[in-house]
Amino acid sequence: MTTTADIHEPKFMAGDEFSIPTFRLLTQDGTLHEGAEAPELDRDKARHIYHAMVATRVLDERMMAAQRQGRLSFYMQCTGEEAAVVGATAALDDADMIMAQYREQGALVYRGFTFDEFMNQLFGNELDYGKGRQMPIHYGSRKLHYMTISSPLGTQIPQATGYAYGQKLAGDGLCTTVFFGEGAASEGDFHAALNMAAVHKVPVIFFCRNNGYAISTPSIEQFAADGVAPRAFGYRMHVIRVDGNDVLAVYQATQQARRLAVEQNQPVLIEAMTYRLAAHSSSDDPSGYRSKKEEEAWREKDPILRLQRWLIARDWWSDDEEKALQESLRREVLETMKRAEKRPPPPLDSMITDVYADVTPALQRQLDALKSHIRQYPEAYPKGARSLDPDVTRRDDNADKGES
Amino acid sequence: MTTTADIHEPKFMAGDEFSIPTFRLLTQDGTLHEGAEAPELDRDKARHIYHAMVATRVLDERMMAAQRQGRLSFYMQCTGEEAAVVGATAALDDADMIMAQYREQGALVYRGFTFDEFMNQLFGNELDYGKGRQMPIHYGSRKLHYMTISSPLGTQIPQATGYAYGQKLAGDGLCTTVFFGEGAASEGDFHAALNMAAVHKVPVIFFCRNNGYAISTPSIEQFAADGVAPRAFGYRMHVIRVDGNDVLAVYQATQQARRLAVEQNQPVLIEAMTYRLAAHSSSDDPSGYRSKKEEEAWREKDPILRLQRWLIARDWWSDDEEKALQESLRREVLETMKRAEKRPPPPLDSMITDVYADVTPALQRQLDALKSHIRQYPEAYPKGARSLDPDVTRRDDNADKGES
Amino acid sequence: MPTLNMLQAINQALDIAMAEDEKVLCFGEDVGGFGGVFRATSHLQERYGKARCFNTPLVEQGIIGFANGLAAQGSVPVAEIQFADYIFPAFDQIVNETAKFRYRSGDLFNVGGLTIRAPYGGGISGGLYHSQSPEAYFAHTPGLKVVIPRNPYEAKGLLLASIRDPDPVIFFEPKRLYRASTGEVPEEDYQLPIGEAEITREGTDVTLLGWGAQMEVIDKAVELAEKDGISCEVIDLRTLLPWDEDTVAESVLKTGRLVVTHEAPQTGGFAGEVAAAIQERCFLYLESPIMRVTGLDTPFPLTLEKEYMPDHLKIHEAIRASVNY
Amino acid sequence: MPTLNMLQAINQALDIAMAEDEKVLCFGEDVGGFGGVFRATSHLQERYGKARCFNTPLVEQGIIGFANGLAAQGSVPVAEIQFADYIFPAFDQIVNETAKFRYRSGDLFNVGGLTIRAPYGGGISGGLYHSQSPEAYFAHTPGLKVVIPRNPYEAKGLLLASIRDPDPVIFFEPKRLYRASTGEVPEEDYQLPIGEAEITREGTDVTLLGWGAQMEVIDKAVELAEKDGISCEVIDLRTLLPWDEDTVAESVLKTGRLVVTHEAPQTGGFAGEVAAAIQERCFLYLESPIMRVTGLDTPFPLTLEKEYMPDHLKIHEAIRASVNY
Ligand SMILES: Cc1ncc(C[n+]2csc(CCOP(=O)(O)OP(=O)(O)O)c2C)c(N)n1
Ligand SMILES: Cc1ncc(C[n+]2csc(CCOP(=O)(O)OP(=O)(O)O)c2C)c(N)n1
Ligand SMILES: [Mg+2]
Ligand SMILES: [Mg+2]
Repeated sequence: MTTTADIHEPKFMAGDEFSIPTFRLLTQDGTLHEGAEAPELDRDKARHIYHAMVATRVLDERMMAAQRQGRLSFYMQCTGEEAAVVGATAALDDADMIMAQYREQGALVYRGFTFDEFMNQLFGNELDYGKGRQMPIHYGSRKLHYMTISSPLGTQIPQATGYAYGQKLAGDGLCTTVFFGEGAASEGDFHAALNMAAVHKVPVIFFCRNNGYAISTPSIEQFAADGVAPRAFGYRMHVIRVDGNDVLAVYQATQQARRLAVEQNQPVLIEAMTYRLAAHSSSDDPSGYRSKKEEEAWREKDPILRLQRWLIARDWWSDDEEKALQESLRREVLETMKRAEKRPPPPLDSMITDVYADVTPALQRQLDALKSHIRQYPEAYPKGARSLDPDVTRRDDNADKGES
Repeated sequence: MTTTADIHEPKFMAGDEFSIPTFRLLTQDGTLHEGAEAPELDRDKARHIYHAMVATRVLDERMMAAQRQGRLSFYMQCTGEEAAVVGATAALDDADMIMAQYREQGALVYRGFTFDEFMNQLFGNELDYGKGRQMPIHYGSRKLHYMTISSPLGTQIPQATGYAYGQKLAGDGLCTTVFFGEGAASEGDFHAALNMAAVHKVPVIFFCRNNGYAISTPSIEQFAADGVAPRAFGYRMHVIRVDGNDVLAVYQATQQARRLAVEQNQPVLIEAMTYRLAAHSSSDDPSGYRSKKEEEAWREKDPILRLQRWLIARDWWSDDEEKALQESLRREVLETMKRAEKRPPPPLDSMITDVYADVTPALQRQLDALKSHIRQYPEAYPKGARSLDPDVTRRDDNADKGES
Repeated sequence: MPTLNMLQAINQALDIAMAEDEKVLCFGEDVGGFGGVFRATSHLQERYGKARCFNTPLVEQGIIGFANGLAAQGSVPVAEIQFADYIFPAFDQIVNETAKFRYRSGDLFNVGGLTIRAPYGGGISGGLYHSQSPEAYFAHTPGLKVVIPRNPYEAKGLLLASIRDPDPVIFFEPKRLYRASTGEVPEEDYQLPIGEAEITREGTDVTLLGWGAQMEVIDKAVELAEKDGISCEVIDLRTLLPWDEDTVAESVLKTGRLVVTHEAPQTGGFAGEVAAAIQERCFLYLESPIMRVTGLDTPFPLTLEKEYMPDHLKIHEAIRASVNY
Repeated sequence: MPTLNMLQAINQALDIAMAEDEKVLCFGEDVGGFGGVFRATSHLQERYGKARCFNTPLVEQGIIGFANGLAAQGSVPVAEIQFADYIFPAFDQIVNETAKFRYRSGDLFNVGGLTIRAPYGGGISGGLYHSQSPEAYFAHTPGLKVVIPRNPYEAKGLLLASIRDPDPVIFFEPKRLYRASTGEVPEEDYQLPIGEAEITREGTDVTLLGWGAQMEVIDKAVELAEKDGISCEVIDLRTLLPWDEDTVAESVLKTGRLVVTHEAPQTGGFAGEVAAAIQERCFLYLESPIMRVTGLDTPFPLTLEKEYMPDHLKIHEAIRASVNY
């Protein structure tokens, strides 16, 4: 029921009556905008953020190169969007749940997911927590409170509402942050999630990375509105739009959003305006649908450089440190990649575990039949045949699965 | 991409910055609000509207009584919402497509669906255009451009967007109006429909009957926002909120919405504020979830009485006419009901027709087997056994099926 | 022992589960104060508060998405879909998410706490959209469990087991039996096994297999058949996924004949799975083809519902055909 | 005759259909200027304009809802779902709406003009969500037609027939063959029949039945079996709903043996339907149980995909088992 004023002439509104400004703190020079104040952020934390952004960038560049060399089947970069994801993650409690779409590796890096852990997933080897079942980039970590990625778009959004509702009942003062693209926000699940969060007063932060594209589809073909932010009004939800390439602004906005969520059970929508600088994925070539010029313009808004300049101006970072960091990261990527590539695939039994909590008799029969088949044709199934060999020491499935 | 202003301090908005007023013309006395002007509406049309509203009310009352007597399996009233639906329909071109939810019998009455046609559907007899396949109230009429009702909520909303897109390509100057409840607007299909309509500039009117309840669920448990109207801003769509019990306001708002749709390919959202005065359906008893007092307050806002007073004040209607109309309508309902009840059920063959354009061999086999089974046990299947009797003259299935 | 109808038995199971474990939540459309359109959740909001039993907005994909998240968090959601006909907007959340949550994460995360309740089936003059039996869609989805009770006693014991099962369960309730089926139901907490079929009647000539409301129909058909001198063994499958092949196969090895019945359309229905698996396992013992008595391959009708339904007469005919093959 | 791959054949079919009838529209995610992530709709926007070939927002339930409305209006929509794994958000619009539109309205309205195209199937290292074969879900839904081509020639002829068919068709494209399968395809307009299976190889000892990419796998298995001296009859089902029972039954009456294969999980898969129907029709002629060679009853894996797939070796073993039963 509504309690609004009356009018006696028909008057249509279309939302042009108001507009949602963009919150920015840092200029591309690394200086603060006039009138802007930096958020409270100590040297260590600022360097942690910077380190995570750079490590993410290096990982992305190297792994895309590895994919081009045929070492990896598939990869997705988040180049250009590091500030949005890392900045948001830095503003959260480390025990807050994160539900990501697939372009949020920066959050994992920030929380301490090791390159080894990344690599094991990317190569789907026996140490992959996901047991080699999902495509590369479908990371997950229980100990880092990072929900395993699932490819269907939008599904994680109402799940985040539910997860956060559980957190609220548990009363542990934690919240959930869910990341999604401006494309995924068109799914029906988005509507369900935001409406339910507002009705049930759920401590959840909906973080939309508006990076301008959903594969080849530009955002003007995704929605007619001024971005995703105005949708919050339809749910009476708090909303803020932020410069997604400005890590300080993202950090501060998310910090305050978290306060609204955890202290007042107010869900919040954050729209981070940014740009997907790389291709959608290793299977994509953006030259078919956008101009180099457009890309160049955004390359000049590089979020990492922006933060670096700010740090250097404060003497919190130096060129030497930069060089050393870049080198060590590159070395680490190569070493961990080599290790992961060499690791054996998950054992045959992993084909039928985790479908249910306990293996069903029917599945056991199917596995047994498969095993005798593979025994007959071991060369045809080199990965499977490995685990038939009684000499292969199988890892304890339950050890160190990112549990704690 | 957005072109909004910058801010350098985080500021959250929640839509309380603006509010959507309610458009009203008629007071409950039947006089115009101060400053209000009646829409252009001649005597005949005004009486047509009034007649349709009264006929709808009478039909609802009688059929609910028939249901209570056990003559009918199920019924749904639209009592209290006649102005919203009839007013909107009167503002449309008669060839505009209407896609309804299930509480829009007023639109059919206005367009000339006869009581016989209503009754044949309600009793699922051999003259029912829907061949006795759907529950009562699932009307449809091709000749009246009224899409057959389907029970799943929300599905008709994106269908309306698609239908209207086809109308736009056909260039025939027509549009589609889709009716739905404030409950159904929570479905994912709503989000899909409005967004697609705005992006593709589709001549469609989204008409939300906000009647306060979805079965037992009050609208405050349906959404936290001030109604459904503010969602339009999220799609950059024109929107108007109107007093749904004020037929003149609904008429004028819809007329102007239609102009936006047809002349400018601008989809429009109309939210009509009204109240479901009766139970949700014949299976429901509202005393379990709302107060008599609340109902009473709304009963005083009766939309029919309001229009009647306006008409009488203009000398376009009289008490005598009212009496005569009521009597003739009641008589007609009773007569047509009796006729429909006596009509035989649809023939057995109708069980397998219309699954596909042509009956498949497998379905023919299933029907043949069923027929021989029924021949063995005719008493167990009285309805089916009827059509096995070669003496039963079967109606030509294609004659007069509301086609033209 | 008190006599309850199926709704009362279900309500009791929910009550017990909520009383025992505060992580158990019940929600869905009209589930809160009103207690659900069938009143299966009556009084639960009164007893356990609005935070644990509540109305949701009208959006099935949201209900199950929300429930998936809750379950992943460690809560034990019991989500109601008002009619099984309206479970389809949640199909993606169920089939792509619920079913694959544990597997895809290598068991880092799971939604095993989730139970989805939905009234299903025909015989109530519901037409196309209040009559469907969609169990076969879910039974083709590894990672789900699909459970269907045949009477109040089974409903209570199977629902309690479903709520506590470590895997997500879709619990379809034969709504035609909600008030029509009554029986003795112990007041205390008890569970019936998931994944196990039950032989409800022993016999030697032919095996009859069904689930849910069809069990009552089978019983009527068996009465007729026994008058013909045919000895019938009757099995309630109870869990469709993972289903108890062994019990069915053993019975068919004994009787040599099998009739399977369900209300859903025949093509692609779950009887097909049963027939395929059993003909493979019992090939040399089968004395006649496995027969299916099902709904027609059409949407669910209204006026001619009686004609559509796989009733006791049709099953009786199938038994005869099977025995006289 | 020019040699095309399957994508080119599909693109040609769409081109012909759009050129011939201005009511034909193609849309979906990335379908417009970019021509689709697999490029099946390349150049169509250039040729027929943005109004007839366009990107939609990223919302499958909206794409099919919109398409249903368009089809009801009299247009001929060809909607693309980017991967069959993402068809589930549209499940309600397909199963409750598309499939029942004509029936529920007594043929006042229909969406017969609708065709839904979706790449499906495994073998491309796609893991859980770029590999699924969901055909059985739709084959349990009366009112739909389900069509699957095995090569470029079939793809063009069946797609043109699907677009022009008076009923809604779900057209699943085996994406593993998109570029891998090439063959001669006539440039002109032609149609292949919907609802008819095709015997692609005659034989006497055992019948092999499949569809889509499995046909290639069957052929490899048959080569092995023929070396063993087993004469195989091979049938491409082509249309799963309504399926051509007669052709399959006639073949099995001749060979006495049947092996059915699909990639989808076994339980509830369409092979079950085929086995159930054929054992009933051919009971006295069957010399061994009907066998199924399918995916495992698990979600689709990645690293161990090869182990999961119903490949030629597994089919070959099934043929042997069937013949040596
Ligand atoms: C339900 C569903 N539909 C389609 C896809 C295929 N798909 C993968 S990514 C993508 C675009 C997503 O765009 P956006 O949400 O903006 O995220 P971004 O890639 O820009 O980070 C599409 C269509 C999918 N994964 N899931
Ligand atoms: C998809 C779906 N979910 C649930 C239902 C059951 N149902 C029928 S009417 C109704 C409430 C609808 O409320 P609203 O949209 O506000 O319309 P009103 O009845 O108030 O006119 C519900 C939940 C349904 N028909 N379809
Ligand atoms: Mg994007
Ligand atoms: Mg309502």
